[in-house]
Amino acid sequence: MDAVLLLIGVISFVVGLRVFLTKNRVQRLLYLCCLNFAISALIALYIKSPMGGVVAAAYFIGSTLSSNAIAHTIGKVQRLEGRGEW
Amino acid sequence: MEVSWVELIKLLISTGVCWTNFVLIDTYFGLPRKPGVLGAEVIGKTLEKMGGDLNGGYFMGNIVCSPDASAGTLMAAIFYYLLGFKGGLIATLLVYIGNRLCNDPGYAGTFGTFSATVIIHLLSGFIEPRYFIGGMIMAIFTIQGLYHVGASKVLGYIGRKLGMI
Amino acid sequence: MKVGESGNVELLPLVSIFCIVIGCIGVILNTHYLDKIIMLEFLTGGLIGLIVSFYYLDVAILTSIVEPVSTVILLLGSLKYIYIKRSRRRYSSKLPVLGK
Amino acid sequence: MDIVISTLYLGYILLIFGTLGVILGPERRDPFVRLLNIEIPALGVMLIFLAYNHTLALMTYIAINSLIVLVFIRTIIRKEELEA
Repeated sequence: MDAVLLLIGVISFVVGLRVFLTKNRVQRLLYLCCLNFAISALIALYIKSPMGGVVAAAYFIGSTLSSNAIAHTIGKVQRLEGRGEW
Repeated sequence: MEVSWVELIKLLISTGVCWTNFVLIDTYFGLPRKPGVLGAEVIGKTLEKMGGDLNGGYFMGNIVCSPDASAGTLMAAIFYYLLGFKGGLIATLLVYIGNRLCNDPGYAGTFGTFSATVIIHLLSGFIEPRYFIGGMIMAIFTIQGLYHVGASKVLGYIGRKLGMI
Repeated sequence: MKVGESGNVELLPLVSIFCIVIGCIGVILNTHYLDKIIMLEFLTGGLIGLIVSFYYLDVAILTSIVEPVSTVILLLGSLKYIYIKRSRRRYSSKLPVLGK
Repeated sequence: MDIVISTLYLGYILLIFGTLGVILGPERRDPFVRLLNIEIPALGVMLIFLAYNHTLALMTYIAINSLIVLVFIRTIIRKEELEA
């Protein structure tokens, strides 16, 4: 285990704990984005062949798509609850 | 499991290169100016309410909601590590398709991937491509994972300094 | 988790197992719908990492393509459910006033 | 510990704790919360399939499990509309 793997492992553990402990929903989404970057890099470093790159790209595009949908729904729900309080 | 000083210096240099690359390209193509989708606007408003900067919040929301130059730099590093120089061109095509899926024009991601491929190819004499993967993770950690309010202030300051807001 | 020949510890299964355990506790303990869906996303990331560490690459590609479809369906359903529940509660809170 | 053994025990733990969470978890009267909780035992079954090397069963179960959500959500919304 060299410096790169050690760095990515420490970062993913720290970010995973912060996803669990944060209360704000938007900040939780930002930490989740950082964790997706780390897992995609770990997949590419674990499988040292071109197929691993394809898997990493597919995982990254899929997770970005779903976090886009989550952020859009957070906006819709905030608008709905704001209108409800009026 | 010992870590030598040479590896740390290479990691720090690659972190600086990746950070400069994607922040400058994203700022130049106008990410902090306006939110592209509804989710980026929500993230910007929330960070402004917490005491941060509005335009920096738009920048961070655009990174989360669509694959921009940050994702392009990571994909370029991964495909250069696996396939060599022509892997970077394949990564450019993949990022363009991903941008089209997320309802975005996609010039920032494509140009960022191509410039990252060229920079890694120029620097590959004395820094191996696997250090750029770690450097990119470290760069995205300083923006999205460490302290959001301070990061949005720094990004807004850079955007105003370049005159792109 | 696997200890190799030179004493190295593989990192991807360790991170994936950590994600799965934390995500399981988080899905059960949160009560808002969006928090639960964010934690479910976290859990699925751990599942894909564990599938990749078994070298089943085709299953991993299929999972990462199919999983956003499920998330989008859940999000649309939760949005409509929140809207229906809110409108029905407002209507039924007016109803006893009319009844008196 | 080997990765196969740890995956198998993790699947069993997820199956048991997920079922207890569906039965006894917080706010279990809401049908949507219960639908989201029931994803965890399904994922435990996926891990057990993974540990026994059943590739085709794993692939079919993942595809069907993400399509069955559509039917359940349609049912819950229709029930809520009919009761109102």
